[in-house]
Amino acid sequence: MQKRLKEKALELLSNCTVTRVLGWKTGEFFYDLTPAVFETAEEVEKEFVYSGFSGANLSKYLIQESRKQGKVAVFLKPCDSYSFQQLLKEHRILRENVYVVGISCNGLLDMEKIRAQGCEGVTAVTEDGDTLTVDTLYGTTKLSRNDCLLERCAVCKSKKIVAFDELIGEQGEELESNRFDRVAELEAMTPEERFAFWREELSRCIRCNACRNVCPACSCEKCVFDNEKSGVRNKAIADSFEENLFHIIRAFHVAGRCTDCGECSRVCPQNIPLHLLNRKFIKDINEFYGVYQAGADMDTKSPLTDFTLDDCEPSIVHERGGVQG
Amino acid sequence: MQRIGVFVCWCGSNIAATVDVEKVSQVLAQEPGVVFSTNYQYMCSQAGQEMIQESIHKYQLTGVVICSCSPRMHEATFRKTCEKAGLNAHMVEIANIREQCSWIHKDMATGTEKAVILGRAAIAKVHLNAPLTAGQSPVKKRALVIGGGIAGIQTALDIADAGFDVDIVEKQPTIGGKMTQIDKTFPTLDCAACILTPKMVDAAQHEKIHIYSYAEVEKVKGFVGNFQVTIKKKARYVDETKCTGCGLCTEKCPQKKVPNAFNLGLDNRRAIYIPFAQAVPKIATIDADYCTMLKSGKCGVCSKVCTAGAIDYKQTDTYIEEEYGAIVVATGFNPIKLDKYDEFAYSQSPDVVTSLEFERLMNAAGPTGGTLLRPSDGAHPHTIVFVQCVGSRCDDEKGKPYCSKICCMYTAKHAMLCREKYPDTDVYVFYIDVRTPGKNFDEFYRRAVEEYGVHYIKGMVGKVVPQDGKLKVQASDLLGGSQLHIEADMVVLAAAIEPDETARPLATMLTASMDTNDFFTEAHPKLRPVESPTAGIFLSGACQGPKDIPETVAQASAAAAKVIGLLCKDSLTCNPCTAQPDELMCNGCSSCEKVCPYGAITYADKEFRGPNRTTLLRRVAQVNPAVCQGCGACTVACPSGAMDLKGFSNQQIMAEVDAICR
Amino acid sequence: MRQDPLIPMLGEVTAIRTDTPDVKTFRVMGVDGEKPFVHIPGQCAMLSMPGVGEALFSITSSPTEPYLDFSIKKCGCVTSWLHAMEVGQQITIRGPYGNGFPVDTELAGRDLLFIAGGIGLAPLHSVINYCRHYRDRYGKIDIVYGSRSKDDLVDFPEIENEWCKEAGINVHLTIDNPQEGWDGHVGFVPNFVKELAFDTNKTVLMCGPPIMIKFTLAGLLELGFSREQVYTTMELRMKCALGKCGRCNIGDKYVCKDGPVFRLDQLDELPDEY
Amino acid sequence: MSVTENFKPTIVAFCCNWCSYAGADLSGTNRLQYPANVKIIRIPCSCRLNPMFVLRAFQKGADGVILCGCHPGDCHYTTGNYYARRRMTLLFSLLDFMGIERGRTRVEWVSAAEGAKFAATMNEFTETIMKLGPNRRLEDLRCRKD
Amino acid sequence: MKRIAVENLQSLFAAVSAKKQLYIPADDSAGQAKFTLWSEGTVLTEKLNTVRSAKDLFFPQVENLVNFKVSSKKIEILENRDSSEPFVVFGVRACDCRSFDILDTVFLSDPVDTYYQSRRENGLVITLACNRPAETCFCGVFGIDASDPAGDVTCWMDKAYLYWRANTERGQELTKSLSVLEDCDESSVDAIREASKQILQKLPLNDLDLTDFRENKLLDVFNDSAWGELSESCLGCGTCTFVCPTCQCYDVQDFDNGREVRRFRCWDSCMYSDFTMMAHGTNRPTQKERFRQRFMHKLVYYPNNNNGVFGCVGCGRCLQKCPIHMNIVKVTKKLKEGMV
Repeated sequence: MQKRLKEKALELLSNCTVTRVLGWKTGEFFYDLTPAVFETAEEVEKEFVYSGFSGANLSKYLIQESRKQGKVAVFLKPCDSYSFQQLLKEHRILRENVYVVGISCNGLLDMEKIRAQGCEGVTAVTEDGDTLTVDTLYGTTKLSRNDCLLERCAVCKSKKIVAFDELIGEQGEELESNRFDRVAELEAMTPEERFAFWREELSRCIRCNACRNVCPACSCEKCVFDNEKSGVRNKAIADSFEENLFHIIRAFHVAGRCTDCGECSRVCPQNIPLHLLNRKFIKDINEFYGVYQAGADMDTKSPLTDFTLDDCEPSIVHERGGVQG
Repeated sequence: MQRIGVFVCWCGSNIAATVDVEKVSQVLAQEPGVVFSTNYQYMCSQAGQEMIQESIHKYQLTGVVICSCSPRMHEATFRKTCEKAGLNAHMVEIANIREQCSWIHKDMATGTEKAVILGRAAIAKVHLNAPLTAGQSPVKKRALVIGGGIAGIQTALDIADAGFDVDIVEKQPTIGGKMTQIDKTFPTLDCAACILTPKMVDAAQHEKIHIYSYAEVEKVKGFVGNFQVTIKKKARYVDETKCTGCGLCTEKCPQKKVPNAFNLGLDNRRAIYIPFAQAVPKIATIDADYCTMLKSGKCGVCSKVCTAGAIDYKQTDTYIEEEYGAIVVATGFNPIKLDKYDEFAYSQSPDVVTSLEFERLMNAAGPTGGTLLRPSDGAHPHTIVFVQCVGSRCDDEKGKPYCSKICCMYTAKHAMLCREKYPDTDVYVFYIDVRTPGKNFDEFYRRAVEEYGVHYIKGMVGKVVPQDGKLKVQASDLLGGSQLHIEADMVVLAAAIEPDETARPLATMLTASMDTNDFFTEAHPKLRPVESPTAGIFLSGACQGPKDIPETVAQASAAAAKVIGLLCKDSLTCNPCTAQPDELMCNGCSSCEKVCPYGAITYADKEFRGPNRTTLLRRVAQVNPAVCQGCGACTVACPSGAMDLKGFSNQQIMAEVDAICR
Repeated sequence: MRQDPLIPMLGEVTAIRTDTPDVKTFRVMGVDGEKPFVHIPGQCAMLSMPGVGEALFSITSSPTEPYLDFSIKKCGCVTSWLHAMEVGQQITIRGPYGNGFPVDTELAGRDLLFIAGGIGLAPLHSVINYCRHYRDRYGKIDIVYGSRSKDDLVDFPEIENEWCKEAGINVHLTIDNPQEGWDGHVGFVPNFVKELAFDTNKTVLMCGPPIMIKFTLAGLLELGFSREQVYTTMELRMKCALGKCGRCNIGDKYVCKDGPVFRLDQLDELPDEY
Repeated sequence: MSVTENFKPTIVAFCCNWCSYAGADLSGTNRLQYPANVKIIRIPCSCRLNPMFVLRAFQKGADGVILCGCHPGDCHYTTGNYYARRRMTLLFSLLDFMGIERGRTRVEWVSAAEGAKFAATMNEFTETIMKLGPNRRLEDLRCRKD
Repeated sequence: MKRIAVENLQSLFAAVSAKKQLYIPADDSAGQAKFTLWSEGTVLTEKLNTVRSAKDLFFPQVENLVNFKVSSKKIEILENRDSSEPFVVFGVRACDCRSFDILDTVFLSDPVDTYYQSRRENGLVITLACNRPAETCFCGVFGIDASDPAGDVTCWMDKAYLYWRANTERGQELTKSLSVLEDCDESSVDAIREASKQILQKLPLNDLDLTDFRENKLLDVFNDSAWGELSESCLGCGTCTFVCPTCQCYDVQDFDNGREVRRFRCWDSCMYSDFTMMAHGTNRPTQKERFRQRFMHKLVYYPNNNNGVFGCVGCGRCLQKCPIHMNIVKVTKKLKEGMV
């Protein structure tokens, strides 16, 4: 795959289809790839990497990149293509300045999960089918690849690339996913348990804003939380309330726009399962207003900018049963 | 920092009885920015208003908080007051300490505490208020009247007489409405047709009036002064421009078994018809449900007999788009369906009729030619029982909770006419109460009882059983304390009236509000009875509530006066509380555009200063302040908070929240 | 309790003077009626209204006065609040911060040339009056002051009635555009400075908008001044004013601690990030 | 559920200007009683209610927040309450998901004619909040009045 | 030197905890280590280091400074300082321990930050030597010996024992009061240290050489053309600054609860777009300037003002946590390419 992508990047640059290529750049180690813009064949040859650690969703960079001079090529994995299309829908990306190379995907790896399985001082990971061979400063271990997938890949919702100019690899299908299982599990808990769960999770938040800044849906020119004029600027986690506020409002602002790309949870330094908040919204939207996948197409109205005359009442939340807390 | 004046109103004892106004003004004086605080007996009085104006000058106030009755009551008053003193009208906030405080709390301490909090919230809001100036939007000098009954006709005539164009949209093939079906009118007993038909003709001939008969309102967009209405002209399969109304077709049509709606199905008409002789416009209409030509393609008789060549089987619904400055709703009423009233045997015996059916049976142009005959056997009825309040003033699901208002009088009329025409008939009227407030109404009723010998019995009819060609009426006489059994030939039910079924969807289109009974809500029950709360929508006739003809006509003219007042203006002052995007924060994502009910939001590509002397081209939202009505849907749809609402800004509302929760 | 330098003391605004449409001068005293602290000309203080914010302002008054004055231009949240307040309002104050001008060392005995534009007079005002007070310690004093219009000259009465009339002080005023009732010089400060063709033996103290500084400096260099002769004062976002919060650095120097007064040759060694 | 003694809940009622605020006025005009804990904030339409305001109220010490708007179909602005309905449904569901008591938030459609319904709703809602006790799960400790 | 059997660690913690609050690195619900107030059942983590550094205990993310009560024209200043009690932090790694020196130069230089000062005075640091450093560790570059960290007390651990050496008077005082510790020979830890050194030498980032940064001119580094490329994908989040043991930028904010105004300070990040925002703009308008500020501060500005000591301790947290994997190692290597 790496070879095909590299060749494609070189081809697009050399035949002047594009002036820049957005991809992933090699790091100090095998896993610390950085999204980067490549302008020359030399850079591509030397530094372009595509591997199981090319997790970063590049679509958000296109908001800026598509507004620069010349056309930019971008490599989008299936879930990235949903983010891309959603941004197109919101007029954030200038489509004509982007050349999209869709790339099929068989799941990406999560270094945190590899470390969590007791691998310290990891120096190399080799993939061999379903097995990962992990070399560390302290020896070699074998792990099941499935156990090391990013959360979003473990519950992959779609292998379909929804927007592209060209494909590398096979076009995939939407998948039956059990991505809502964890949400359902939480729903089945008592409110006290749920409260305790989220308190524990959110109390770890350090308000680094990584979730927000990486999120393709959180692409506001100026976030309300950074805006003194909004009256709700909040920078610190001076109180547990502010942790709640930030994450509730963030989830609400991306509701109906979040494609469930999972970047928020991937980048959270505190491993807070932030995607669960977004997924709760997606699950509710699916249940209340019919199945909706943000970014799946260019036309369908987002559920929060739409309605039907016989939508359920907010009291459905009270009526859905369960013990009151 | 604003310089705020606080004015606490006693409203006589309305507020002062449960709110310590002195204390409220003292406590609020301590709030930041408050430079003057006082209380007075009636702030809305001349003296009160002058006090406010003097204080504005004396203390150089930049903001005013008035703790008084609901802003729905006097906000406009106080804004004007302050404006005259040189303060922007939108620097005034009202703390509602009457309707939402003194009137709902009995305890002085509680009321006072709450009044202080409400005052604080208003002060907190004023701190963030900014002067607002309203824009202007032009007025389209044309009115639409929906419904061509007496209400609609009167309104249209009055508006047209003032020199403005008016269109009437009537869903029936003819205008005239319910009044065309009525025989005589109370309390004068003059003939309905004699007074109505000239008006119908006037309307038809008026150069400023255009009648869209057999038409419905399909879509309404826009706002006061600038409504865009789509009118659907239903296919009547007759070319209106050619039909002379000779009526030959209606005689030759072989399809004779069509229930005559005009006579409430008491007789039959042809598939092509003119509802009645004086119909306006007098144009034939083909009833597509019955016409064999339209259903099976075989027949074509009417087409053959029509010398004008007006028949057009291929006609389709057509749509007309027109712009209006004002819309008058005159959709009228209908008697309720009585299928739920089995006890009165309405669906079992043809001799149990509604009052409106009875009206047709008495009418010279009716199915019986004006001779009162039993529908079942055509015999002359000797005993007639009138039952009042069928479905009116009802607690249960079947009927209506309200009084239908007109039944007492028309029943008296019916009873009186029966006795006059057929003195041999026994006439019984069962009533709960007889309500006759109106000029010459009670006299009229007393004549029925005293001069015409109508038997008025206070009591309820429990059951009507058809038996051996008679109707056995079981009833209780509440005053006599006895059970009555009457063998009647006819039973006449004074069915409750309800708004026309087209009113509800129309209200949705017009964004006009309705009460739970589907009557249109007036902007103020006493002071603005002919206006809907939605600007530019006016109410005429029974669509607003049950009323008789004189009332209807009065309201129709009143509505017309309001419309004329509106159309006289060349432009309207827009709502200054409009949405406003902060272009620097706008993402251009279109979320706001999608939720705007008025299409007030568009987008423009604009250049902005980027960092390091660069320029950035960005798509940003633009709000048309003439179109924006200030609902605020966009402000919440906007994720970046770039869209805010003037007068109800995020910061203002949050300041109120803060003050209340403090 | 150990009093932390971040904890301010209470002050009271005892007088407010409206200088221009957007500049007011506030006199701040301690609640005990005493001057809150003693400062060096060019130093700053943190003024704050709790709930509104805290901001750093140059002290306008001379240390020789028994009060602290601040000439403040309305531009942001805190300044708007200050402009809206009335006499008798308490605020909080902490300071003094920064290095100040080297009035008793490098400037002593020198001929001084003050160049100010608009609100840039505020920090220099303190020095000017200090020098006037210890007049014998300094040589000739020239003051070039310009603003958009006559109405935008901060504290014009004092300039006109005191500075202009004092022996040994030459005041050169200019406004950007001609105006009725103004018979003085019209034109921008940089050109005016060039026109005045000062002796190059003077030490220059300059404060004003960046664009003015840039062009005036070019003019001075043209006249033969060296960068070592020119002092200016900087303004950047500050929170602590103690050299700790990490905001106001230009390169390895903190404006709040190592500045705000810099000699131009010192600034040359720092990144152009201000 | 323990009820804190002398618990005086703060309840914020956001009312749309056209129906519910008028409904509240009507309940006043009819002298229908409801607890003084309820404080009304007038907004032009139920769709003006930003979830941020709901959270802000809880932050600053509200124990319950209720939104009243025109009945679906009766919105003065045609569609506002439909959007509000979706927004609040999803917001309430998320709050529930995070373990915040469901009873603390509510939406009720109150027309200008329903003064009695307004009063009854406020009585009922206040009772619910009394039972739930002080808001402890979505409060800002810095705002607690102790 | 003292020691205690690993299986008795809990009794050591209990004994320390009986005297002062004790923080140890323990796993949180996400399985990452965090300095946690010890109570019965809190178990020492197996992880090399905590996500948030030990600076949290001395310079917490949020702390109250003072309260104000404002009424009309009057202001009242109310004490609202978070009380600081004596505490012990156990398990600080060598890198974090060094970071205290760096924080000290900022907070304890005149004028002294008394909030930090009182926590430093109250806090007793027990370090723990590293046995299994990670591939991201590069403390050696800064002359830190992870096998023999500083602190009031230094500990080593092998499978059997925790070894304990008091370095300071305060450390000795604590040691004396802990009867659960038994004496042992100084040489007991030699093997551990040796094993640790072996690993430390093999660390992939050991070869990082920063001397160029001392020798190059500030302006040359500042104006290096590589900054644009290095910062192009930076998200502008604060992860690096918040997990960094030496980042100490803060913000002072007011919170008005309607009755009083609470002035607090909280961590801030020079990576944030509003960090230097003023009414009329910011002097660091793009992410490039903000990104450059952070690294210039650590690699040039701080050393310039502090005898060449770098503002980095090589803990490797930013290497592990940066969402886009940009970090000080990549930055230095890239910049060195352009240096002479």
